Amino acid sequence: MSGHVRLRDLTVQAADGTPLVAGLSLAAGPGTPLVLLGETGSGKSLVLQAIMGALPPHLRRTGEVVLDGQPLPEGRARRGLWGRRIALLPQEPWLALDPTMRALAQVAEVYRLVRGMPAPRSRAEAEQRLRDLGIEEAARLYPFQLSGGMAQRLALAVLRATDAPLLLADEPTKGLDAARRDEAALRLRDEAGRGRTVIAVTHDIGVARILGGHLAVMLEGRILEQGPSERLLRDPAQDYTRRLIAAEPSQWPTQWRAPSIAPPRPAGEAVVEGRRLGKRFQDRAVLREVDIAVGRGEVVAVLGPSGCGKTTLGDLLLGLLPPSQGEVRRAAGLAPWRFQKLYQDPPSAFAPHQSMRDALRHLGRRHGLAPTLFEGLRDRLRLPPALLDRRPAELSGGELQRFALLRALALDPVFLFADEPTSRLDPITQQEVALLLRGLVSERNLGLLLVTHDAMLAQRMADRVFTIEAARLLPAGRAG
Amino acid sequence: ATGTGAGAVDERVLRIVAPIEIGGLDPARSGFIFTRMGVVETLLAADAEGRPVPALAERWSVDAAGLEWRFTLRPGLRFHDGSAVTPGAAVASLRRALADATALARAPVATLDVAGRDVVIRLARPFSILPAVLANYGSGILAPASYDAAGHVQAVIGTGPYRVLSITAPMRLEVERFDLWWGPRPEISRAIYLVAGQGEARAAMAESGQADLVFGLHPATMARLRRNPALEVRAVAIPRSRILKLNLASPFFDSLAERQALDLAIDRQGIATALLRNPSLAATQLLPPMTGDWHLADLPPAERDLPRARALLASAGWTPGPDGILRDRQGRRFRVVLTTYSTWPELPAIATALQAQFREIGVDVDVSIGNTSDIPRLHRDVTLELGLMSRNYALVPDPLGTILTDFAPQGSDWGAMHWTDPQLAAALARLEGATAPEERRALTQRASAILHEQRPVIPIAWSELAVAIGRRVGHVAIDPFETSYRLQDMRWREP
Amino acid sequence: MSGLAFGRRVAALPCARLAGAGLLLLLLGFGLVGPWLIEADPARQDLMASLAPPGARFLLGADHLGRSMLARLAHAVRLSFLLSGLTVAAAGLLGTALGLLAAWEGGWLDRGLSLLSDTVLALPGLLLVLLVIAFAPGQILPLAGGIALALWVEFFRVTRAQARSLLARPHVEAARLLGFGRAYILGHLILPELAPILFTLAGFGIGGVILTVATLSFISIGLKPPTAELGGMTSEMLPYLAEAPFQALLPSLFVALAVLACHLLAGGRPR
Amino acid sequence: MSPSTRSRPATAYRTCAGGSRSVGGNAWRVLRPLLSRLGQAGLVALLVGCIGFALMHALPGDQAFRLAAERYGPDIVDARAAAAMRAELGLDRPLALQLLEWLGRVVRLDLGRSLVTGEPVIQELRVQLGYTALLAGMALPLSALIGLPLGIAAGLWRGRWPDHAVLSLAVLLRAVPAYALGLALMVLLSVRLRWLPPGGFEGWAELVLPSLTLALGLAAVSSRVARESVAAVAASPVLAFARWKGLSERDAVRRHGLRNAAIPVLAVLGLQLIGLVEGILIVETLFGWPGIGHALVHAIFARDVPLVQGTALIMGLGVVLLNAAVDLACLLIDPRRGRQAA
Ligand SMILES: Nc1ncnc2c1ncn2[C@@H]1O[C@H](COP(=O)(O)OP(=O)(O)OP(=O)(O)O)[C@@H](O)[C@H]1O
Ligand SMILES: Nc1ncnc2c1ncn2[C@@H]1O[C@H](COP(=O)(O)OP(=O)(O)OP(=O)(O)O)[C@@H](O)[C@H]1O
Ligand SMILES: [Mg+2]
Ligand SMILES: [Mg+2]
Repeated sequence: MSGHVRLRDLTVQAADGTPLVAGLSLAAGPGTPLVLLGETGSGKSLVLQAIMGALPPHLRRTGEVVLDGQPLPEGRARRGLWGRRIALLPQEPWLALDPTMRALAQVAEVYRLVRGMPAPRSRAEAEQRLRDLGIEEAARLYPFQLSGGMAQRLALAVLRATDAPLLLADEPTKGLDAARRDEAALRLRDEAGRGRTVIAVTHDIGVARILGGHLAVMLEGRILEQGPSERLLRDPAQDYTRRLIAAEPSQWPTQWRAPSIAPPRPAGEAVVEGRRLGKRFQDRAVLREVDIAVGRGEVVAVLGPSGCGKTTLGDLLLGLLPPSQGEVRRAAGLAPWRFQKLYQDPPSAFAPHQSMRDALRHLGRRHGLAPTLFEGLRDRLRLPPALLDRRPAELSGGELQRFALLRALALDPVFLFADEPTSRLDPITQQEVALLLRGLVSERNLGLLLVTHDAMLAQRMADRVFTIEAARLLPAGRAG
Repeated sequence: ATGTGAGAVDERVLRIVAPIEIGGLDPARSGFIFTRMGVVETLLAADAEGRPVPALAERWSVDAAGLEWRFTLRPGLRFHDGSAVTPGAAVASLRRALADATALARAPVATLDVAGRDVVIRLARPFSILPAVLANYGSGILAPASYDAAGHVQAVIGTGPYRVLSITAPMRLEVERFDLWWGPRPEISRAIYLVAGQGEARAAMAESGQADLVFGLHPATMARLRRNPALEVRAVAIPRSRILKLNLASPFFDSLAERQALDLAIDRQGIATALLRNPSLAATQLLPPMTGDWHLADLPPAERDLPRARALLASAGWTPGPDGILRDRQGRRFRVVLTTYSTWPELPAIATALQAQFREIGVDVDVSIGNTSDIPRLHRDVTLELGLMSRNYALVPDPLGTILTDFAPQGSDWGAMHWTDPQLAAALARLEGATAPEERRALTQRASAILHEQRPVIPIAWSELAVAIGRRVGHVAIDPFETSYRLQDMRWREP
Repeated sequence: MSGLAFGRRVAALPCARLAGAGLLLLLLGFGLVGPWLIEADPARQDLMASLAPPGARFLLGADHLGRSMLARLAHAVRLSFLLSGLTVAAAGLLGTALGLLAAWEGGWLDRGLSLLSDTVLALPGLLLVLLVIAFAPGQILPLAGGIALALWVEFFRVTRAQARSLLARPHVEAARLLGFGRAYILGHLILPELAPILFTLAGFGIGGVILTVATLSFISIGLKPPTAELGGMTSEMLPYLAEAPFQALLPSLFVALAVLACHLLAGGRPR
Repeated sequence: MSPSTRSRPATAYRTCAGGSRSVGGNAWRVLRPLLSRLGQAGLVALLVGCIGFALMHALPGDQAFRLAAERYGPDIVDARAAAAMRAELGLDRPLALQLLEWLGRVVRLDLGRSLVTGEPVIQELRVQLGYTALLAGMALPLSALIGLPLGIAAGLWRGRWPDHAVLSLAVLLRAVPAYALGLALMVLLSVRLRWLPPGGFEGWAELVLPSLTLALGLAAVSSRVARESVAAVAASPVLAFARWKGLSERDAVRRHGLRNAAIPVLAVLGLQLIGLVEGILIVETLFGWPGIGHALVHAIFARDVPLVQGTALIMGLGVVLLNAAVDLACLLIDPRRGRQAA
């Protein structure tokens, strides 16, 4: 029951035979977390799902998964292990949490029904788990009332409630601000310290660093290299790994442009401007007296903890939400579709039944765009043509995010509201996308409103940085 | 023999199932249920042959001119609420009947009076069937307490052997024995009248033993029920006929030849056998044998004769067109609408059969199935062409009551349309006043013969009342005039 | 009804859909070609052969009036499919269109249409059917119209509720931002999502309409004789269930096959 | 991950850490739609009453004749009886006047008297609606008891034999008209087995057959709806996560599957309950049950306008309140609803 796991020659193929994961061999044991790092779409999530035995039905798996010296049983028999010997934190927790059940109950039931504790004790334990992760106030909330980060932590709490010796975690820190991220990573390391086997997927080198243990770098369905984390991060053998580490925002060349102590107004002409904007939801003011303007050819970043109103601000500027007070002005003479948005949750921004090819074809037809335009952008975003015939559910989070960007850029926007555009991307892609965005800002004289958790990213990319605090928009410098 | 010892309460409840719903409390409306169940009585009743017999009135007399009728009430009569039955109360009920659409309202009543224990009815002209009219449920006698201030019937307080325990209109009526009734004490102490509109459901109720008496069995289920050892099935001939009403003013039916042709085209045997399951119901004339003098004894059975029918039509100027449908000299197609209704479930089926049979002589019939009231309405609007209907000739237990209205000279909703026959009118007028049996018999036969020869309506089939009787109950007598179920005469059988 | 977001079915075996399509084609073929192939006149009676069992003369037996069940069924299948197809199509188109309109426009239009649908729901459906039928008693178009008048509400309510939650989804918002118009959004984004549930409703509807006609014939509001129609035949033959169960159950069997076919067809959706 | 569940509304995770809703807000969340529903109910009821009036008068055929036929029976009805009806009931008065009169009375909670029986409409409705409510009240739970477990089983074992069996059963039940089904039950349970009385309404035993007939018809549909939604939920990430937690299949379905699956089922069942009226008519006629469905048909045929209007009015109220009840139930099951409505 110690949770030694070994993968031998694991292969996952799509229905058409395309290998998605190819001949993967890995091992992990108690005490040392195994971290999977790698390009988006390289098959990390699939590896975790394969270990769990929870691949989508139309994918084919070959190879062996051995747990504690015994090959894992196939199909239904694996059910018995779930929650007892293996537990998985899914990549999209807000889809996995039961929308009709309060947070506490979702954790407590693990104690009660899986571990057989009496009800009061289960509740007490569950409360403790929530407290561990700093979301005790969410106990009575439903998942839809949680912000992305809170949902992430709640799912993590469920994972920790199981006493499975093997924990699989898919991007456990996505959507968390720096302090929370470090804390969550530490908790996960503690679990390993308690003798559990932890396998975690992450895009965040910082998290990999905190987790320590063993590191495997993946590219295009294969393991590129693996070894002790510390060594590999310090002294990578492969060029790709080196680039990956170098692409961390903190490692980016200091500046493309010097971030000023943000002046309230852009230097040039404002493409979108909000004056004394206020927004209330029911009885709660989310934003108050916000003055913001985004000029052509500049990047304005908005920082702030989860749930403070960043997305709301962007939506107000785009006219997707009506302001409660104040007004929004746009530069005159521009088609409405030249104001675009990149969604925080890319899977939700695509019609679930449409293949990417159809989505793009329809867009091209609507605006009379040449196919070559799309091809150019696709190359630039490194999206292979094979992905075109997939539907949103069959693409990795990062791939979808890049398709969203492609779609927005094709319309030659003058204003782009990018809501956490890089949180699902591996550092290299993240950097590429950031560079691309930055490049477009100057090349097409685009105004970019960037919303992010990552202060470092904001510092590196933006001309002016703001934070939202107590419903007001403050220049980042002064916010401290 | 009673089922239980003296003093013990008999728990057995007799259940009667029938298709007809309880429309309300007013005797003019749903009175037939209350008289059948022995709740409401009339001054006179009818015996199995339809002859008047004493009921609330123990005797009656008429003056020589046939104008003043006296009815003497039995002594010591009580209403169900315990109050005494007075001639005044009886007259009050009759007055209400007179004001409503009842059979009595059609009698030439001049005045209604009380004289001692007698109810005195004066007529405007002699009307020999007054006793029969008084036996009709519409002339039932209710206690004054039955009516509320506005004159609505609020409770059915009658005089019969049974009184109402509960009514859930339109589906159920429960009665219990009334101990102050004037007749011998009935054995059945409680009974329930239950409505089941669907024939198969009624059959199931008989088969399951839930019902002791089931009225109105569908012909198709009778054979099955007959094989059931737990049931006795009786089919009683009743004075009811399925007939075709014709608009004699329309160019299609104005000549006798046309009517005879239609008559000859009908396969009555087939209809009676296939749909009614009793070949003897094929009608040779309007009124069935059980109506006594109204039935013409030695008529040959009606045979289908298509060649003759075609010949008759040809003689009336109808020649087949290219589509096989007849046309007259103006080129008008022989296409008529046959209106019928589904209150009697066999009517639409018979209409469909007629449609096919008339098609064979080149008559195109469009069947329209509507509401019962469509035939009188279309009659009034003069737009009716053909009507298939089921006519009860003994609502008043003497067919004359119905014949008088149906074949009155100006025509009638349920009888002739645009047809008058002076001879028939004369015969009927004399019948109204006649009292001597020999004279009545001759006139009756004469009237029937005229109706048969002239065919103002075409008879299709007679009717029978099919009843399933359960094992538990004996001494069941089925009244062909359906005035009463005679609950008071029934007995429980020893198990 | 955002929960109905779950309502889209998982893929069923494609062979089930094939079977459904095949069955439907067979039935349609019987209805379309049958009347040509079978020479017997469905209205021709032989009272002496009433309820004749299946045999050489009547392949599927005869009904109570001695008419060929085979000939009647062939005509009935055609008519019933026409009737229910027409009705469901009319009700489905109207209900879906109004549902989309209400969901898109919101506000007063939505409230008005919802009020209307509630009103129609509350009105005894029979009243509507009777009213429309009154224009031409016993004919097929008014009957279809009358039933459709009561049936569209179902489509309306489901469409409206579903479309409302779909329209609130970010991918629709994204499509608007991308400059797509109402026609595109409704046609390409909303309708495909709605299609499975609409097809399921229609599947039930096809059978439901036939049953409604049967019910109407039960209370004598149906197509005029001698029209052969499955619903009417079902109730017409009911009294003979014990005597001639085969003939009495045949029309129901055809309704069952039709409903089954629709279900198999609508039940599975390719991934 | 099924495509259906991947994208939830953007608002799905938009609450600030401290954004919990107060208890008072919860009560309001439930109350407000209820109150507005109540207002709507009144409006719909009135509207339905008026439309009922208009429709009844738009129908062809002579009202007096129809009434007379119903009141006096087929053997008596004739032009004289019709003329008497016309005079007695004042059917010749202008329609607008008749409608206004009705409206005036409705305000005083008086629905008038039936033109056929002369009884107050309210009283007739009380009896008949009561019996129908009894029938429906028995049939619905019964149908849930039959249809939902079957549907759930079919959804969980989709594509395998329970699924096929339930589909066949549902199709069979949906293909047979209610009256044939009722007769079959009658023959089987009353005539052959003698377990139950086939008709009447003396006690609970009589309620079983008609409500079972209704329930089977309803169960056919509800089992399908339940099957679809259970199948969808069974394939959703929510249930997958519940399994990954280690919950047994039973617990996973019980705690996470059913509630999520119940939402569409409820919505459809609410609709179905309204459509029940048609089935009720047949069943009442077949089993001799003195309910409103049967009475309504008679009233329509007889052109008994006050009774039809009264019934329509009460049914209008019923429909809206029922919708509200379904909404409320959804609200209780589905916490997202309250927020969307607000
Ligand atoms: N259901 C599916 N059907 C077909 N292809 C799929 C399916 N799911 C994933 N893929 C493909 O498999 C590849 C690996 O996907 P996976 O989700 O494992 O990537 P990942 O490494 O987790 O990426 P990310 O970091 O962006 O989440 C991707 O190219 C993706 O498009
Ligand atoms: N449609 C809505 N109805 C009610 N409240 C809302 C709605 N949308 C947003 N809110 C509230 O507004 C606040 C700000 O939400 P917003 O989505 O703008 O946060 P955010 O800063 O983008 O957070 P995150 O980093 O988690 O994306 C949240 O606390 C949420 O409760
Ligand atoms: Mg992934
Ligand atoms: Mg946000």
